Amino acid sequence: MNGALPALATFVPLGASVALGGLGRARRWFVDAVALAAAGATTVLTVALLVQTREHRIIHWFSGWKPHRGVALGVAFSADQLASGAALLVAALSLAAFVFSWRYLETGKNHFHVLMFLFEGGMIGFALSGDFFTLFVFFELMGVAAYALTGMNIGEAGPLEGAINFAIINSVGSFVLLLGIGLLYGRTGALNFAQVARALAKQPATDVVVVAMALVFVGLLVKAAVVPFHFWLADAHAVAPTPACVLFSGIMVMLGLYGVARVYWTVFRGVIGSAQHELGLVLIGAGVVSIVAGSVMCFVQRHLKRLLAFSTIAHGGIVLVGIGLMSHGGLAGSTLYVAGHGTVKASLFVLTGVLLHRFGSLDEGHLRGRGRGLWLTGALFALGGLALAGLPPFGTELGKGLIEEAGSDHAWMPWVFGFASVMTGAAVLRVAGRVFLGLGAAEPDRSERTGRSSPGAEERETTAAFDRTPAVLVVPAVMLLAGALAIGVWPQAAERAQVAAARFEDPKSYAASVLEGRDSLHDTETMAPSSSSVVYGVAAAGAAVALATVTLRRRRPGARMQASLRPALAPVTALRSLHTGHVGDYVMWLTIGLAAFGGLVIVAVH
Amino acid sequence: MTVVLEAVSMALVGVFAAGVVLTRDPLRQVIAMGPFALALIVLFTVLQAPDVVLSAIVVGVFAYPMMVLLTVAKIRHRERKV
Amino acid sequence: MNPRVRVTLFLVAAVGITAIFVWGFTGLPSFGHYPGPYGDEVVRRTIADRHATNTVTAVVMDIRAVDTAGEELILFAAAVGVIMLLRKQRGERLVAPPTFAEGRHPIPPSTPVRVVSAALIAPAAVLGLYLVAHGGLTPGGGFQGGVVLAVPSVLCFLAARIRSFERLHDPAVWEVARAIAIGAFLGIGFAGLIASTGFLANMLPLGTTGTVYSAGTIPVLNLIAGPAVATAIVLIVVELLEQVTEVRAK
Amino acid sequence: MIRGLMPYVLALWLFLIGLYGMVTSRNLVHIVMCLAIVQSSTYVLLLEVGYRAGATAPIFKDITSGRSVVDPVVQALVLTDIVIGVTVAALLLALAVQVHKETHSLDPEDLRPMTG
Repeated sequence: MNGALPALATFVPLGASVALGGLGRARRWFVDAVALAAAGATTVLTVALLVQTREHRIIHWFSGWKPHRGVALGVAFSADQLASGAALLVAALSLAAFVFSWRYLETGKNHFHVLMFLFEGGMIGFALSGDFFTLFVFFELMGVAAYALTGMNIGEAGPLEGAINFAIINSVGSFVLLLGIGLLYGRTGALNFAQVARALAKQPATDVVVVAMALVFVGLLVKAAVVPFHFWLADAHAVAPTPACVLFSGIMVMLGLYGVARVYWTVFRGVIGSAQHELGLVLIGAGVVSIVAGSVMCFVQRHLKRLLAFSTIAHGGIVLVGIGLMSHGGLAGSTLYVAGHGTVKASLFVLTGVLLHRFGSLDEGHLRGRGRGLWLTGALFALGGLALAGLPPFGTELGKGLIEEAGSDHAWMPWVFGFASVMTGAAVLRVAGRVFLGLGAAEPDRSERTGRSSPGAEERETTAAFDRTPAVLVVPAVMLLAGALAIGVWPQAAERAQVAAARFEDPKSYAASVLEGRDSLHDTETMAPSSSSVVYGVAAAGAAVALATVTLRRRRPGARMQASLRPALAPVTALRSLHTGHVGDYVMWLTIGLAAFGGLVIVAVH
Repeated sequence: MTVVLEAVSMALVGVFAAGVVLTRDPLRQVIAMGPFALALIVLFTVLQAPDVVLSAIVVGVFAYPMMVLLTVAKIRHRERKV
Repeated sequence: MNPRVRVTLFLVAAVGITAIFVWGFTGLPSFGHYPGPYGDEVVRRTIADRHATNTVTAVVMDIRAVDTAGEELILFAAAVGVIMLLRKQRGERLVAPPTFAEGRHPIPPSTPVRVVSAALIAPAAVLGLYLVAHGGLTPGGGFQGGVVLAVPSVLCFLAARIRSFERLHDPAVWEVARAIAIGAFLGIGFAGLIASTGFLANMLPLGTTGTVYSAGTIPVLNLIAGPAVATAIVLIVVELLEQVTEVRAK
Repeated sequence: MIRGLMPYVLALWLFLIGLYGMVTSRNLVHIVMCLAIVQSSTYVLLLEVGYRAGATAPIFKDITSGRSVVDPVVQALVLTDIVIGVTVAALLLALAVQVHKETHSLDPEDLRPMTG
């Protein structure tokens, strides 16, 4: 069994990238046609992968180096339902990004397309990789392409600075990951996930394995922008070209979390043993911190992309909590949440791009009332805000409901999730009200200004006519929201996700199918998402609307009101002041996070 | 003998790395990279990795200094003009 | 944040990281006692099944060839990224300094520099080709040789007039060459998928151990990796050189 | 015990001293070179875990020799790792050139994309 699909799904976009790189003088319509064809083909391949992995995993041994008597020397890609699902999400969002950039970006040369395909192929390879070092290589490939994409608008300081912070922090993260891989190799002599797991099972769990696990996790959590490794994300997402943002927020960040789940369940599960619950609590703790910090930071932003970026940090926290529950229900919920959130967030970025295309600004105050005529964009934007808040029947609500059901021991969970939903949803709805309905005060306090984002400072990413919005720009947003809806209303989604997650969480079956080619199916108990989650979802969406309405009152709160609020807002001010934009600070926070996370993991395991 | 060589090359790598980091001016830092790269090359030789040695040579002697020097040259050129 | 606070916090974290690492290192096999067995298995199998002598190259170009494909693509991404980042912006034009208009350097190299550079071009190229061609047998290979193959371009910059240098280094031509080289690497990958057992599978006759064309696709991939690396490095260096020699203004 | 441990501590030292340089740096080009120091910790660690005292390089003249060699796999990994380091440096330096053009500074104090 040496399925070709995993290799094809990865190397078709990469091949397209190389081909376009050789066609530097080609006409733009030709480049777009090739790009759409290749992106479409990749989507078809990943769909096929998802369909074929229903029954069994698909393993691809590169260079034909299949394992010999249970010893794997070669490099394997292993596709199961979750890996294929991640690859499909990458491919679908890439396709949407290419459709959007068809009329949106008109920057002459085809560098953008070349880098986007490298980015896409890098992410798919990352999702399918079954080998530590190959994971690292694809981690770097998607990184390098993403750094370059972030800095694409070279006419301004912001994108360049954002790209620099992004590149430096992610590089340090990748070296932490590689140090962890080095320690594991030193202990086991293997790089294949299944092989490492087998080698670890033969010897008692030693300290080095725990340390290596902590390092591997931290490297991946940097990519996942979990607090306190998150600083680069808001800088990079705020300035990157919109089609790249679609992929950054929609899936790249979540792939870091997917990586954590992947290596834990295939490699470290057997070593951790009964300490699994405690280790899960560490992940849940990191997730909750991300949820709180991300939600608060999201709400106080007025730069649209930066606002959406912080909301991604909060929602990533929800996904991490689901993974930290260490159950198939939690992981299934996280999976559905990634799909639901990814499509919703991508469509919100697309709509933000429409605003930038039309008005050349991303500042909430500056855009106030200017979107009045754009009823379709406005309606979609508001719908995206409600979907972000978890309004049933969007996929976000289904995923969150499953996580809550799986974590029913934790009574706080609906409240914390609700906090993220309400704050991020309200922030988006507030923007919608201000931009498309002209609600709210004319010009909020200057103190709310975000750094240098003075109104109208954004460089237009396009040279097209601005007086109207081409339909092609809005179509991807509609399709993406429809996708989020489809995930939520598909009756089998919860059950299928749980079956897939249960198989994902079975290290023995994984090792057997990778090393011996034996794949076994077994039954899984599945549960329905908690029935109260529908109520929670509606309540959260309602609360988000209410909160947005309150913040959009025409009158500013009186002086006495402001004075009484000040002590309550002190932590928020302190939190904001930590986001300094200084890369030295970011590196320092990374080391603090590394020490703290490493220490907590060690304590948890012992 | 090998043990001494191992210890000395490792100590040199450590010391010269600190030298690179503590040299704050990029142009001087490129110079400080020289001994560091050399110590690293010796260490790789001691660790029996000739392929890595060749890579470290072409990178440490040509690719890396070339890129940094060109960057510094561009930036100095601009600073002189302003 | 105040630099002193930043450094203090960093040092606190560094103490913690040190403790964690040292604690972990105690679980590693003592230095100099690599236990195997996988490395030894790799050595045995690459010699027996692939007729390779440089087992490192056999790992890079056969067992873990997909990592090398990824590596070439990363280099490709960086070269495209550098060209994109250093591109001329809209409304920007070239302001040639007077010497440049005459095809000279702003700071012309002295005659000895030019002579030595010119004299070294051929040896550098030969050394690069040697490293690429013999990578499967002796230390060296596509990457090392590829970087050396980029050296003649820089020497040419020093030795020749800027005009001649630029005529030899039209990025459009080099971009096509780079696409062909990397495309060939991936092409062999796809060929392996179609004709044999997997992406990048070694499907050529293995030949006699120790000769230049032994070990199947290993030397072929090595020969392709050389130009793939060289073109990418040349494009990066030419882009940076242009930054130094050109003056742009809005 | 200590002798078996110290070489690994070198990797830790390279990692931390490079990070220290990045935390205290006032120049982006300096940061890029500190990043190279941080990365060198990965080369050193990988080669060390594959090292076997008294063994030779994993390169053979012919198939017959059965001598003890060091692990070729880590060396292959380091080769890839080195290339990755160069590419990231190239990209960062290009970004540095352009950001200096826009802001006339390479000091992280001045290069703040957004705050708050």
